[in-house]
Amino acid sequence: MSAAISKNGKLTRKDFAAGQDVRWCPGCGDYAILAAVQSVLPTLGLPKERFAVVSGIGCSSRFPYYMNTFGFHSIHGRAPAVATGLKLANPDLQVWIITGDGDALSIGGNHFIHAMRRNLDINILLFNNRIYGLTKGQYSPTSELGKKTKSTPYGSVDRPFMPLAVALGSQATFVARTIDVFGAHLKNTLKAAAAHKGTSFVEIYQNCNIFNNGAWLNVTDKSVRHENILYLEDGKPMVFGTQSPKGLRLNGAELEIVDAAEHADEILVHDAGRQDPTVAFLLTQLGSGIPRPIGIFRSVEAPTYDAGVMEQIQTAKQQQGEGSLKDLLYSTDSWVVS
Amino acid sequence: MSAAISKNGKLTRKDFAAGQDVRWCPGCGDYAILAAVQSVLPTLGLPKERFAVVSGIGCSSRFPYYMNTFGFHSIHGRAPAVATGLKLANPDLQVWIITGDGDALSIGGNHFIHAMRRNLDINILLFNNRIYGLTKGQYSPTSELGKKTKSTPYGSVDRPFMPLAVALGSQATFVARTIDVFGAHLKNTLKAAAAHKGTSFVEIYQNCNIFNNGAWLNVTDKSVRHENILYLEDGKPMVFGTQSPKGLRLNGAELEIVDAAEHADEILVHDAGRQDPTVAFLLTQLGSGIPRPIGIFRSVEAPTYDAGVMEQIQTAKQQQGEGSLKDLLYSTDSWVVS
Amino acid sequence: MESTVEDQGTVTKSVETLERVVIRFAGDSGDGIQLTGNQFTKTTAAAGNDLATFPDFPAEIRAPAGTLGGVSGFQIQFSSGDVFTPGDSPNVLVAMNPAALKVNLADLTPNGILIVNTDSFGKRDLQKADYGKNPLEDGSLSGYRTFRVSLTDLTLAALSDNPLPKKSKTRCKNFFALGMVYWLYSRPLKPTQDFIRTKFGDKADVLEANLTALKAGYAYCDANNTFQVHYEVPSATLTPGTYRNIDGNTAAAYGLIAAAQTLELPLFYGTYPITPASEILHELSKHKEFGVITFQAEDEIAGVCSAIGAAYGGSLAATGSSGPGIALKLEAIGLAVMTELPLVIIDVQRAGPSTGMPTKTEQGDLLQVLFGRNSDSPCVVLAAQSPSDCFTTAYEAALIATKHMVPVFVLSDGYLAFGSEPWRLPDLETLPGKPVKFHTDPATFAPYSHDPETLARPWAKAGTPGLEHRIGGLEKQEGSGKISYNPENHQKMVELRQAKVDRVALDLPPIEVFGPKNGKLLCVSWGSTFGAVRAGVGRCLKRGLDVAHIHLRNLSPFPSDLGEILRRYETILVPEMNMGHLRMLLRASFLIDVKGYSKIQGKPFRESEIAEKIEETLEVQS
Amino acid sequence: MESTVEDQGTVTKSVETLERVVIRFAGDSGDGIQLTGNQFTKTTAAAGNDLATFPDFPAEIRAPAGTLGGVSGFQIQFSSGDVFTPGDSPNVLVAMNPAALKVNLADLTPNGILIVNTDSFGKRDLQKADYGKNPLEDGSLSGYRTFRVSLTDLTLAALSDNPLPKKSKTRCKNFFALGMVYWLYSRPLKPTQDFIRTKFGDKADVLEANLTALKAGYAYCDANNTFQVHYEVPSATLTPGTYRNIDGNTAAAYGLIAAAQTLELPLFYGTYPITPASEILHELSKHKEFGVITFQAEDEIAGVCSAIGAAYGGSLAATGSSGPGIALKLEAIGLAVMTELPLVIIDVQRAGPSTGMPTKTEQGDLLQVLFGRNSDSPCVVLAAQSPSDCFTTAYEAALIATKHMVPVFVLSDGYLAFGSEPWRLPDLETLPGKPVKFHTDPATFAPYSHDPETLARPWAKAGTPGLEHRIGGLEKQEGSGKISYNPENHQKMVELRQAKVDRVALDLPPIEVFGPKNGKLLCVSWGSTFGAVRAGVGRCLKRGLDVAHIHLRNLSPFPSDLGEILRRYETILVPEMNMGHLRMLLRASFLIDVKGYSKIQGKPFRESEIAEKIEETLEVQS
Ligand SMILES: Cc1ncc(C[n+]2csc(CCOP(=O)(O)OP(=O)(O)O)c2C)c(N)n1
Ligand SMILES: Cc1ncc(C[n+]2csc(CCOP(=O)(O)OP(=O)(O)O)c2C)c(N)n1
Ligand code: SF4
Ligand code: SF4
Ligand SMILES: [Mg+2]
Ligand SMILES: [Mg+2]
Repeated sequence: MSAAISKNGKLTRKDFAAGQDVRWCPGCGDYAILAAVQSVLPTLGLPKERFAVVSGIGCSSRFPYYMNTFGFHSIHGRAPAVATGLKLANPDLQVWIITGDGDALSIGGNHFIHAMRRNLDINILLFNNRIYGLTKGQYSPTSELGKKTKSTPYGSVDRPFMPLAVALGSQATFVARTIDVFGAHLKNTLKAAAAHKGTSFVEIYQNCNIFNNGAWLNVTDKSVRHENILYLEDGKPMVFGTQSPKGLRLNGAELEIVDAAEHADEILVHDAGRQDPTVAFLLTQLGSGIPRPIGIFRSVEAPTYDAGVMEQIQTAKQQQGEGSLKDLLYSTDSWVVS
Repeated sequence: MSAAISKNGKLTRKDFAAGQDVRWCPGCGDYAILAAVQSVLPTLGLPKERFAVVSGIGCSSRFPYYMNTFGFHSIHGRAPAVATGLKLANPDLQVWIITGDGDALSIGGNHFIHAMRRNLDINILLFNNRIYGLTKGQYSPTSELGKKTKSTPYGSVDRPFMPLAVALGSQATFVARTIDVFGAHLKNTLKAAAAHKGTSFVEIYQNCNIFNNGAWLNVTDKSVRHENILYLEDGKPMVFGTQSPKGLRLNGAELEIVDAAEHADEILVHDAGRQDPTVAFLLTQLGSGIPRPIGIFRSVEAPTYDAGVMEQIQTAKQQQGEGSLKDLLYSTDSWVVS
Repeated sequence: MESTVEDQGTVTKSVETLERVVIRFAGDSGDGIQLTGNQFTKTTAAAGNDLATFPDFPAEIRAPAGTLGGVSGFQIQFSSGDVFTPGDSPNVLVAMNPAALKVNLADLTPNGILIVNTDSFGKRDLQKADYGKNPLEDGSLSGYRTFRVSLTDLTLAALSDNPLPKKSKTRCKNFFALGMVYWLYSRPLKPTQDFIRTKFGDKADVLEANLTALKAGYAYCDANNTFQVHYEVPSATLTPGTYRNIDGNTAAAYGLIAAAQTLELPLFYGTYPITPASEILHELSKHKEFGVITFQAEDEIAGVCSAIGAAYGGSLAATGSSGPGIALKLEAIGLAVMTELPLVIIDVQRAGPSTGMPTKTEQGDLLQVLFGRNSDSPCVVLAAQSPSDCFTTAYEAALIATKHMVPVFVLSDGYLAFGSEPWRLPDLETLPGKPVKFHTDPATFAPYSHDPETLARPWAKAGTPGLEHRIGGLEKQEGSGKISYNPENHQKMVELRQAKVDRVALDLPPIEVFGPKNGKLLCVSWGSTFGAVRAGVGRCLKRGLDVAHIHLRNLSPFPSDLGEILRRYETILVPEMNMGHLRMLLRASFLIDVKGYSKIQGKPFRESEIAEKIEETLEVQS
Repeated sequence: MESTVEDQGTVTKSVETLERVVIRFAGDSGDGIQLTGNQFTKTTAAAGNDLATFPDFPAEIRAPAGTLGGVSGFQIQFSSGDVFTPGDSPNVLVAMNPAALKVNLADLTPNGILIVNTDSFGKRDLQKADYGKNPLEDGSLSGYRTFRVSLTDLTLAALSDNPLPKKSKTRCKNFFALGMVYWLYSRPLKPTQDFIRTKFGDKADVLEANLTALKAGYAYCDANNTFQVHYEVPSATLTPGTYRNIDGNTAAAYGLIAAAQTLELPLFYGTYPITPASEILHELSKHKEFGVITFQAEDEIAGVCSAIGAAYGGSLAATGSSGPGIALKLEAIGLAVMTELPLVIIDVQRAGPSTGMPTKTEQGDLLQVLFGRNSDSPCVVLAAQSPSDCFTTAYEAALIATKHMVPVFVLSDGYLAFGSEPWRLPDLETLPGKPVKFHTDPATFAPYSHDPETLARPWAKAGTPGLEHRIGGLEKQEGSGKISYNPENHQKMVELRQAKVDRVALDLPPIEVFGPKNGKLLCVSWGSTFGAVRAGVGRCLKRGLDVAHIHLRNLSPFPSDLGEILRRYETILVPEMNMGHLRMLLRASFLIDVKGYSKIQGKPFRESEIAEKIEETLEVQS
């Protein structure tokens, strides 16, 4: 986002809460994410009218109704496309896309990868609950292999996507992961996403307590999470676990888990700004096992699509002057009949 | 493909040529690929009726008409979806998808990534000419940044996909690259693709001499190609260039180009079978520069979607017996009125 | 048939006989309303009544407890006569909380029976339901026979010996209420007792608690003067046969499976979940023992394309969705038209446009399925008239698709999908249709030649030796199937694709007219409005009005005798849950000034609305 | 206006005056036929004739040289009177090779002028064109005035001094041929000489070669007895003004740009390439100096969705495609209907169904754009009648969309998109419309309130302080815009969306009737059939037949006086390039037994076909 000056330095969380009743199931992880977004937005130094929230269809995609900003609850899978038009029409807007694992990666997969490729300056929050919530519990493209759901009573036979890997394979410039119940981490991640110029992609582990309760227990459950989570922090070694801390080290181009103390100097040091996406990609491959990295995997600068579009228009106007309809129509090929 | 016995050991290239006049522009790279496919298919030990060729829309997608096999020229971008139904309906078929950079990666991007994820046992040949041929020359998602075309007279402002990286980000099990004019390499790659169980993805650099002539000159031009191409061969070090051979070595998780002789032991040795996709991913990142790797980047075993589907059906039939309509309808909840 | 009431005790109240009753259970979505309704339905079906039911879910998965948005309802009409709909206005409303009362009270017939759980009318409860004053106290219930029952407390009291925690005990109150209603309508408890035993067999305390609550509800009425009378609804004179209760989506799934068996084809269903069509996928995915392949694709386009691929591979191929998903499939359905492959497309319509009101019903997709493709791209269109008819319609669609090599739409809607009714099971021996004969002979094979009778092109399964051939979306030369830009060939093929659809009319039986064979007014219905229109016309006929009814299962092509029949009446009235789709088609086809009656409110017509409209139309006319 | 013939030499042949001429240039796609045709067009336009042109491309990008599939054609009709179409049958055919002769000969009028390049009739050339015998020798050209010209050799001879290689010189033969035709119709060479100078300015040899070839062709006729006569077609009495030649796609692009200027909105065009609509994208992408944003999306769905997003952001938003792409956009267009955002959707129709014959024309999408969405989802539909009318239609569409906050379709087709005609440029001062006024006042803002006159909801540009609001595809409460499942509100909103479209009729001028104001037969056309029908009716009127013509630019809503006008004639005939779309709509709306005339061959009606059909219809009638 271009650094804009807030007209009103005193925005609070309340300013961002819309009147409409929130209609998620009691206990749904979406509530926590809503609260986090509502508390981060007022801190970004932009007046309220500069925010737009665009979504597709799904439980998660109800989000815009609960935000007192400009909001567009579009159709299933198409939020990135709608957001593209909106952002190009008004580049001053800070556009947030809210989407689900089905919305973004099933029906919306194509728009998702193209958003990454184009690097439009928008922020995409994918609420990954590994299930289709709104349609009451079919497996999604992030559901684990063998998942039994209403549509797969015998277990699914297709491997899940790793959303961050899909994003990196499509050249994402900002890729992060956080968790619904990790309030502070979530907020910091949202802030970093907002600050990034280009498409920021944040996967948020979200619990659907109705149709897929506990999908993320191994990273949210208090008794195990500190053992299982790898917090990615710039400049810090990739160490996880409290009992007997372990670290990640490179063995050729593969990651190895080693004792953190014993191999202290060999432990990889995180650097989200690395141009080459390979380490980030490596980390995404830890998607389903332990440790599970959270934080910012990658954050690099690249030209944004919207800036490119605007620049061409400005250049054209500068070089040719504002277009004149008269000149356009009454071209050199015209003739006069009198 | 299941190892089937050919009913007719004597199939030749001619058996695979359909009557319909080939209607590509004279000089188009598609001709060479057609010839290669027609000469590889008879060697695969399958009778002719076991082949099906499915395509979308584009110059490349005219392909099925020129093959005397079962063929389906479907609609733009949807070949993987059509092929999925066909393969599931008749798993004995060896299904080849022919697609273009627009067909597969623009409108068909979603089906493409899901095909990779599911690992259906099919073969996808993407004719990458970095342009929309059939619609007469708009830029495609593989066109280089700044590309001037009919639809981007001021140059494109979006970064191209690296097709192999998109595939790997979506968990492709077989990923290769070859070039229209490299007859032998092309044929060998096709054979390897056919032999792989699961989704085989082959990017074929193809010259569109009408709308994007010379797009691949730096790897096809006889005067430079031997300097620029890195041939990936299992068990061989990653060395390229004839004048002063260079090699690739790992520096942390990044690739470095070094003098091949000087650093002989440190040069990476290719292994397409590596489970971890990271080295393959690293190699895809060389997508636009020099050296340009060709050959099989990755080829690993994984359960296929079709096998999973068939297995569940067999198990269900074994455990429950062939379904009986009577039992299904006249369930325990029925009652008799007399 | 089970008809004794177990442990019934002494009945001392008076008994009245009724012909027809409509009951609505309503409560919070957590109150087990759907389960209660289903139990009452099964018991009533087993008691030999004709019946129809309709559940009304909240739009939210789990709306906040106690709010208006969270109210779940279940309505049943049962009778000793014919039942065509779940009924207009309930004679009995069971309201488990204030929100349920507020949402449903207006529908209750004047002087109807209202059972309310007084224990849920605390201050917070009233607030959540947006009640300023307590309706139990402000006289607003005076027009009804209100029974204030302390349902929660009575349930807890009955379960005082049970070790379950209070919260779990409270959950049993729906069985207490059900017991009361069973008493009121003299129904046996046994079917529900059996159900409870099967369902909670491994949880002894829960099992016991539910059984006790059910009996307690029954006994409460028996012992107490709550109700002065109770009622009997004698069994209906149903056609003999085996019956089961079925909803529309399950019926559609079964119809496809049955057709696949008849045609001796593997069934392939490629789809993407969407309300209210997902249950077809859920049901089909259970039946791998029939070799059914279900493919939950990445989107609707992939769903239908996979089905088209499967049809090329020789499967009975089907896809299904609701309106927005059907819109996405339209381009690909054009490919099926062009490649002349058999395909069944089920559209379970919902209220639109766009996302609309996904959980509500509508008939808004008729024109979309007829015309929503580029250029002339004709398909066959059938519509189901009742939940069980979804079976027959899906079955017939498969037969037509494979006979003529053409895509066939099956229109259902949210009302049919979730509604249920007793279904007299078909005699499996006499189901129509025969195994498909694929083309296998290379010598006689021309992929785009056409059978002179059916206008089908040969179905040559991909994989058949010697039949290698190419199909696709470009125009093809009749016969050879080569790509053709020949002008005359194109015109011929466009006409042929239409003629193929038109041929289906030759196989249709004559239209059955309900009521006088000619006269003043004819009501024409299609799809799920059948029940309300038939019942509404029935009422009017009883009152001696000059009105008749025909119902159209075939929307494309129309039956051949349709025009002739329409012309026998002075006025034609088409009630539709849309702005007049069939009306437009009839006007265009027959140049008759067809009147429309549009109800576009996300809910079906009431029988009385139809009857009133008929009266009004006849008055204007005379 | 330039009208002297530069370096013209002495003209000694006799001169005849003609009112109207149709010429077709045909050759291999490598022969420069389109360039030749365009040069002739410009020269003819500058000479003050009325004219219309139509290019006929091969379906392949570059079909093999010399084959039937590789033939490229360009037809022009020019006249001193009115011209409505590129003409039925050419009076002159220039055939550069045997394939071009074979494909086009049947169309040449009996005794028409045929110019053939005899140098391209070698054995191989004949084979490639599937000629068994040499048509130059077997008498098959006897019905025509055939001029056998050694075009290649003559060109080479003329260029003997030029240093270019032979192959390049050979390529100049199209200019030699053009020179001949210029001579034949007494046209000046200067416009083409200017063009050659501009185009090849930096390649002296090529420039010189082409100039020489052109002059040589002219001189050849002059010096030689090839033609006995040459012709003059006097200039037409065109309405005074500034003219330019324009094709339909360029005109549509300009129409959008002009509307954006009037409305003072930035123009956003989100699309995906497809034949025959891509050129709109190409043209718009050139005009960044107008602030035009073109977005080549990943597919059609993203194209239309991006436009919807841009509309929410306050742009004049448009998208365009052809039939199959429009089918893909239908779901999203429903979202535009539901969110009541302004959107222009251009559908350049092509022959279908499915992929069909992409390079051929058809009018098959009328019903698709009207009805191809789930549930009642009304849009405004306009159709352009000629290439230049694509400007006006796109312009009007933008005005309607922003005035009523509604999606508006513009129907064009392949024939209009590629065809061209002289266009009298509009007076920019008097273009209708005025700048859009966005809603800005928070105090009076209700996002789903509706203007009583236009029924538009307020357009509040995302980003406006104090107007934060949410829109989406779920049904909304009238006024507040909150999600609503209220039954009455839904019915109200469905009706309101239709009423909004219907309001457009209030602004329409009365229909202009061409011919008698009542009588026996009225032809009704829409879209690109305008020209053929107007010309056909014109011919019949000259012959004294009782026939009239009206043309409909507005298909949804219809103009209010349509029914009244239709009822003034005994018979109504609707010629359409489809199976009868408008016919069906008129029958349904007005209960009149409208007759249809369907030509579905990928090519437009001929004027003579219309005239014959009129005669036939009148005969049957009497
Ligand atoms: C075109 C279309 N297809 C299907 C649907 C039905 N549908 C709505 S949301 C959804 C999936 C939701 O899953 P996800 O994106 O993971 O969101 P969640 O509800 O889990 O937050 C589906 C299939 C729809 N609304 N529109
Ligand atoms: C739904 C739809 N949209 C657009 C088109 C137009 N179209 C046909 S092929 C094509 C792109 C072709 O590019 P590519 O896939 O790279 O194939 P190539 O012609 O270069 O081999 C497009 C846009 C179409 N046929 N259908
Ligand atoms: S269904 Fe799941 S994701 Fe949806 S609101 Fe309920 S808990 Fe949340
Ligand atoms: S346009 Fe390009 S890709 Fe298409 S056939 Fe011609 S050369 Fe080949
Ligand atoms: Mg989800
Ligand atoms: Mg291409």
